[in-house]
Amino acid sequence: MFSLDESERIRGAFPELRELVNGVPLVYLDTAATALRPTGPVERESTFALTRTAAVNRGAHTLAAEATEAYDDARATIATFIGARPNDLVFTSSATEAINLIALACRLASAVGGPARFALSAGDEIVHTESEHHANLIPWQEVAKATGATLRIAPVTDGGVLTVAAVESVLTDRTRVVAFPSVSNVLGIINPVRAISDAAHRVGALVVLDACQSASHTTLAVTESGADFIAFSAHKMYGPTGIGGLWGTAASLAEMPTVLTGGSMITRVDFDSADYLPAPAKFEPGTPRLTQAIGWAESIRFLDDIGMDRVADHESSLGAELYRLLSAVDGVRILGTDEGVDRVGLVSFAVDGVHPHDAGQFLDSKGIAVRVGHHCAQPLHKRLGVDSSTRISLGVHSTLAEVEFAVDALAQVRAFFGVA
Amino acid sequence: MFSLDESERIRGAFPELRELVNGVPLVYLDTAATALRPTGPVERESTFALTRTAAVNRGAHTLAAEATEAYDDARATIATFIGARPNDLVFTSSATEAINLIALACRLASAVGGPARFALSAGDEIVHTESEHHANLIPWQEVAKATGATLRIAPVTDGGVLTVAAVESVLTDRTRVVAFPSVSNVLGIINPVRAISDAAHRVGALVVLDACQSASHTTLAVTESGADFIAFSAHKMYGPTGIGGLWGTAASLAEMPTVLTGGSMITRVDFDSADYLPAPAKFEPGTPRLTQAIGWAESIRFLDDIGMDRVADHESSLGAELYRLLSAVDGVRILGTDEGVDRVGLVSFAVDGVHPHDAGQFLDSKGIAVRVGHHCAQPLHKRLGVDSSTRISLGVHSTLAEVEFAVDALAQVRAFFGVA
Amino acid sequence: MELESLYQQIILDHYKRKVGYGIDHGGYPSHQYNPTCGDEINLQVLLSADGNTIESIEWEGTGCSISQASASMLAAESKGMTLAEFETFAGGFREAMRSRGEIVLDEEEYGDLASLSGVSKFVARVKCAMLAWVAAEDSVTLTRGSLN
Amino acid sequence: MELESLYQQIILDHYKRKVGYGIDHGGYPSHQYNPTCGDEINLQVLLSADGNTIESIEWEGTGCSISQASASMLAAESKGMTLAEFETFAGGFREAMRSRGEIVLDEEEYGDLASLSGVSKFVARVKCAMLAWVAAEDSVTLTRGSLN
Ligand SMILES: Cc1ncc(COP(=O)(O)O)c(C=O)c1O
Ligand SMILES: Cc1ncc(COP(=O)(O)O)c(C=O)c1O
Repeated sequence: MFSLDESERIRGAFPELRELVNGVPLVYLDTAATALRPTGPVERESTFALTRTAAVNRGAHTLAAEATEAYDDARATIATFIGARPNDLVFTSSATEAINLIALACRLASAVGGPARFALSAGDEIVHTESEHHANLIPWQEVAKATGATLRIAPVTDGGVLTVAAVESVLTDRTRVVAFPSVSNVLGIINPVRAISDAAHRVGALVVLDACQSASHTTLAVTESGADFIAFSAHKMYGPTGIGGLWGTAASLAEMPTVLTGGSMITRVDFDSADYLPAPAKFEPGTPRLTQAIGWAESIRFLDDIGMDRVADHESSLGAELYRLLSAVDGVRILGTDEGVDRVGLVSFAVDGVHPHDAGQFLDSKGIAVRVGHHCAQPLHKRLGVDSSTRISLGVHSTLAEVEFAVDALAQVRAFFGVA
Repeated sequence: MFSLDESERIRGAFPELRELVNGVPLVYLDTAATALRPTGPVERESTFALTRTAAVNRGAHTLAAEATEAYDDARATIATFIGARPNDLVFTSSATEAINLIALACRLASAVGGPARFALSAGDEIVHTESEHHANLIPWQEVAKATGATLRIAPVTDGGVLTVAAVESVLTDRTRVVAFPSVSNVLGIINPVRAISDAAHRVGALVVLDACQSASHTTLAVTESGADFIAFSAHKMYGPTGIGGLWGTAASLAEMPTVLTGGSMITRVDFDSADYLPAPAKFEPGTPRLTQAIGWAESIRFLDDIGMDRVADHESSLGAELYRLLSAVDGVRILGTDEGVDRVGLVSFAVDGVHPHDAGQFLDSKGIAVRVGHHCAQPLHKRLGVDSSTRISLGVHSTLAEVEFAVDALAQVRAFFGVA
Repeated sequence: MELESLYQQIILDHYKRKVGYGIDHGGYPSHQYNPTCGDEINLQVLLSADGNTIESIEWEGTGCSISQASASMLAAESKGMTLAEFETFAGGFREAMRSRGEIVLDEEEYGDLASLSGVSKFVARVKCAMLAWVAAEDSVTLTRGSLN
Repeated sequence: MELESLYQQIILDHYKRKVGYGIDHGGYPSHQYNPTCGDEINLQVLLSADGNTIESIEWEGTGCSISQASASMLAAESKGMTLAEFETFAGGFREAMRSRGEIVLDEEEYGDLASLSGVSKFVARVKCAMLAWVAAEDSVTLTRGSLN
C-alpha cells in the first residue's frame, strides 16, 4: 500500500474528497461506477477549451493545426498506456458504444454478406459469460436475434469464478464471437484473459474483451491479452465522461465494416458513394471529442506519474484487507470468492435482512458513497441468488482508514434496521 | 447589431479572443466549424467535474442523486431552448451520431422486417439535396446500398438556393426519407424548412433535418419545423465537444428501433433477452455524458441570457454586411446568392487564382481564423464548379470591425500571390 | 439529511409486518418494476361488488424498507375508501413525495403513511415509495376495465 | 510565424511555371488525393530503359501553391537521378518536412526545393508539400513492378 504521505499527496489531487456530504466528509467507494476527477486533468481540459478550441483535422489556421496536434498527441498518450499503436485505438463515446460498434458491424455484415469474420448466420454461436455487464450482453442478444445465431453462456462457479474450462465447455466449431470481461464489475475477480482468448482463437472466434473494470486498476497490455477487440471507458480511469476506447488489432480494424459514417472519415465523396480512410478515422466520423481526449490523456499521465504497478499493488492489497474485514461481519455474504483467484479492489455483498437500498442509505448518512442495485448485471445477480447487492469499490485515493470506517458502519446496519 | 458596449461585454466571456495568434490578436471567423467557448459554461462543467462527479441513475448515495438531478435539469434546459419536451431529446455524441442512429435504425429495421416507417426495400427512395454535409449524406448512401433503395438528389440553383419545387420534383410515392439541412454549412442560406417538411409528409416520407448550422444562429422551434427528427451538435452552440442532440417527435422516437444497447436503458434482463425503457433512455445506453450535458446546458443559458432573437438579429445583420463588402472585392466569387433568401452570418467564396489553402494561410498570418477546404461538402463544391473554398462564419462575438478587417485582408490576397 | 427523518420506527415496523402481504384472491394485479434496483411488486386492489369501494389490497414483492412499508401502509390505510377518495388520496401522496420536503403529509388524513413524508427529501428514494401506488392505480384501471 | 518564410518568391514562381506539367507519355502515373482540401495530383516518373534512372517527371493536378510548387520543383530537380539517389533525396526531403523547422534543406543539394524548408513549421501544410513526393514514390514502385 501507499505510505500515508503518498496517500495524502494523491488524495490532494481530488477536491471532491474535501467536500462534505450530509455534513460529513465524503468517503468515495464507488470508483467502479465512475471515478472521481483529479484537478490536473480537469483543469487541462478546461484551459484547453477556453484558449485552444478549434476544429481538428480541418483548415489551415494556426489554432486548428494546434488542436489537431493536441488531439493526435492525446491518442498517442492513451495508446502508449495500453501498449498499443495510436492507429489501433478508436475513440468512442464509451465502452458501451465501443462494444456496440463491433456488434453492429456484425449485424450489418450479416445482413449484406460482409467480411467473413463479422458476418454471422443461423446456427452460428456467440459465447458470453454469466458474469457479463449488460453492455457486453445486450448488444450480442440483438446480434443473435437479427442473425439467428445462438447465445451460449459460459457459467461461473458459485464463487463467481470464470474458468477457462467453463468457457471451453461452450465453445464449438460454430463459435464466432467470445465476449467476456477482464474483471466483472460485481465480482472483482481477475479473469484468465489470455487463456480464454487463446481458447476462443482455437475455434476461430472473434474475441471481444470488456476491460472497463481493469483498465485503471491493473496494467492493460492489449497485445498480451490475446483479444481482437478491447473496450474501455475514460470515466472509470479518472478521465471525462463522453469518451471511451475501442482497441483492435490492426487486422481486425481493417476488416471491420464501418458503422457510423459522415465527415472526416472519407477521401472522396460523390452524390451516391464515398471512399473511407483507414482506421482509426473510418470509425470516427464527425467532429472529434477534442477536449475529452485532451482530458483523458492528462488523467493517464496522472496514473503514469504514480506508476500503474504501484497503483495496482496498492489497490489489490487494500482490496484484500477489505475482503478480509468484510468477511468477518455478521450477516454479510460476499459475492465472489477470494480463494485461488487474483482480485481488484472491489467487493459486492448482500446484508442479511437488509435491502441494498437501505444499506446504501445508511452508509450515505455517514458520507460513504457505495453502489447499490444490480450494477447492470441482472443475470449474474439472479445466478448468485440475489436481486441486487451493495458494492464497495476502491480507487487510487482509497485508504485503509476509509475501508475500516466503511466496514465498521456496515457492522451497524442490521441493528439499525432491527434485524440483528 | 449589438451596441459596442454589449459586444464588448459578450466578447469578454470568450478568453480565446484575448489570445495572440502569430503575435496578433485572434479574429475568430470559424464558428461554423466549432464555436469558441465562453468562460461560464466551461467553468460550470469543470467545477461540477471536480466537486460533483458521481454515477447518474444509479444507486442511492447523495452525490449520485445530485448528479442525476443535474443531468435531468440539463436535458430540460436544452429541450426548452428548442421548444421540445425533455423526453423527446436524446443525447448523442454529435449531430453525426444522431443522424447515424436514424440511418442505422433504418438499416436494422430493413434487415429484420422492423417497423414500417423505418424499413426500406429495393425500389424505395431516399431524397437528399445537393447541399448536404457528408454527415447527412453518407449514412443515407449506406442505407441505400444495404437496402437497394435509390438516392434521389434535390438540386440547388446555381445560386445555391434549395426551393420547395426542387424537392418536390424528386418526391414520388416511393420516397421514404427526406434528409436536408436547415442551413447548408457552405451556403449560409436559410432553407424553407417547414414547406419542405410538409411536402415530404404529403408523400409519407420521414423527415430528417440537419440543424447544425442554425441551432445557435436562429431560433430552433422543433415542433414548428415539421420534421420528424432533428440533429444538432453542442460544440457549434458554444457547448462542449462530445455531445449532441437527436430530437424526434414522441411517436417517431417510440417507433424507432433501438440501435445502441447496454446498461441503463433496460427494465429486465435475462441471459438471452431484455426489455427496454422508453425514449430517451432506450437510445442512451451506458454511462451518460454527464459533464458535457451540464456544460451544454450552461452554454444554452449563455445564449438565453443574451436572447436568441437578438443573437439572430445581430448575426444576420453582420452577415449581410459581410456579404455586401465581400461582393465588392475584385476576384472574389461568393458561393450562394443573397437575393430572395434569408441568410445566417456565413459566406463561402473562391478567390480567383488563389487556392483556398493559400488564402487561409494569408489570413492566418493576420490572426484571422477561417475554414478552407471542402467543408465536408464535396459534392456541393463540385456542383458549384470548385474543388474547395474559403469560408467566413460569424458568431455571437463577431463585430463589424472584424468583418471589415477580414475583408480588407482578403482584398490583398491576390496581389500577395501575384495574380492581380 | 438525518437518517432518522427517513427511517422512522413505524416504517421499519411496517417493513416487518407487511399488511396485505399475500395474493389470496382472484383479481387484476399490476406488476411494477424498478429498473435501478430490480425491485418488484405485484399488487391488486379488490373492489366492492359495485366497483366503487376498495375492499382490500393484496400484494407480494421484494424491495427495500421504503417500498415495502409504503405498500403495507397503503394496504392498511386505503381499506374502505371510495375510488374517488382514493384518487385524491393517491394524488396527495404523490404530490408530497415530489415536494422535496416541502409538503408534510397530514397524520389525520394519512395515518401511518405520514411517516413517509421524509422520503421526499431523498430524491432517489421517491420511486421506492411510489412503486406500490403506481401498481394500485394500475390495478384499479385494470379492474374497472374488466367491469365494462 | 512569418508568412514570407512560407511563401518565398521562388515558390510563387514555380506555382506559375509548373515544370513538368502535362502528362504526355505512356507510363505508370500515381494518383494522390488530400482529403482535407480535395486537392489531387496525377504524377508519373519516366525511367531510363534500364529502369535505373529518372528521365523525367510529368504531372497534372490542382492544389495550393505549396503542393504545385513542390511538384514543379521535384520535376525540375530530380531529372537524371538514379533511383538510389532519388530514394535518399526523397527521404531527406520528408525528414525535413517533418522536422517542425529543425532541418533546413541544403541549397546545394536541393536547389529550389530548399525554399520549401519553411513549410515544416506549418504543420498543416506539410501534407501539401508531400503530395507530389508520395505520388512519385508510388509511381516508381508501379513502374518497376511493371518491369518484372
Ligand atoms: C451542416 C452540418 N451538418 C452536420 C455537421 C456535423 O456535425 P458534427 O461534426 O458535430 O457531428 C456539421 C458540422 O461539421 C454541419 O455543418
Ligand atoms: C464491466 C463493465 N462493462 C461495461 C461498462 C459500461 O461502461 P460505460 O457505461 O462507460 O459505457 C461498465 C460500467 O458501467 C462495466 O463496469
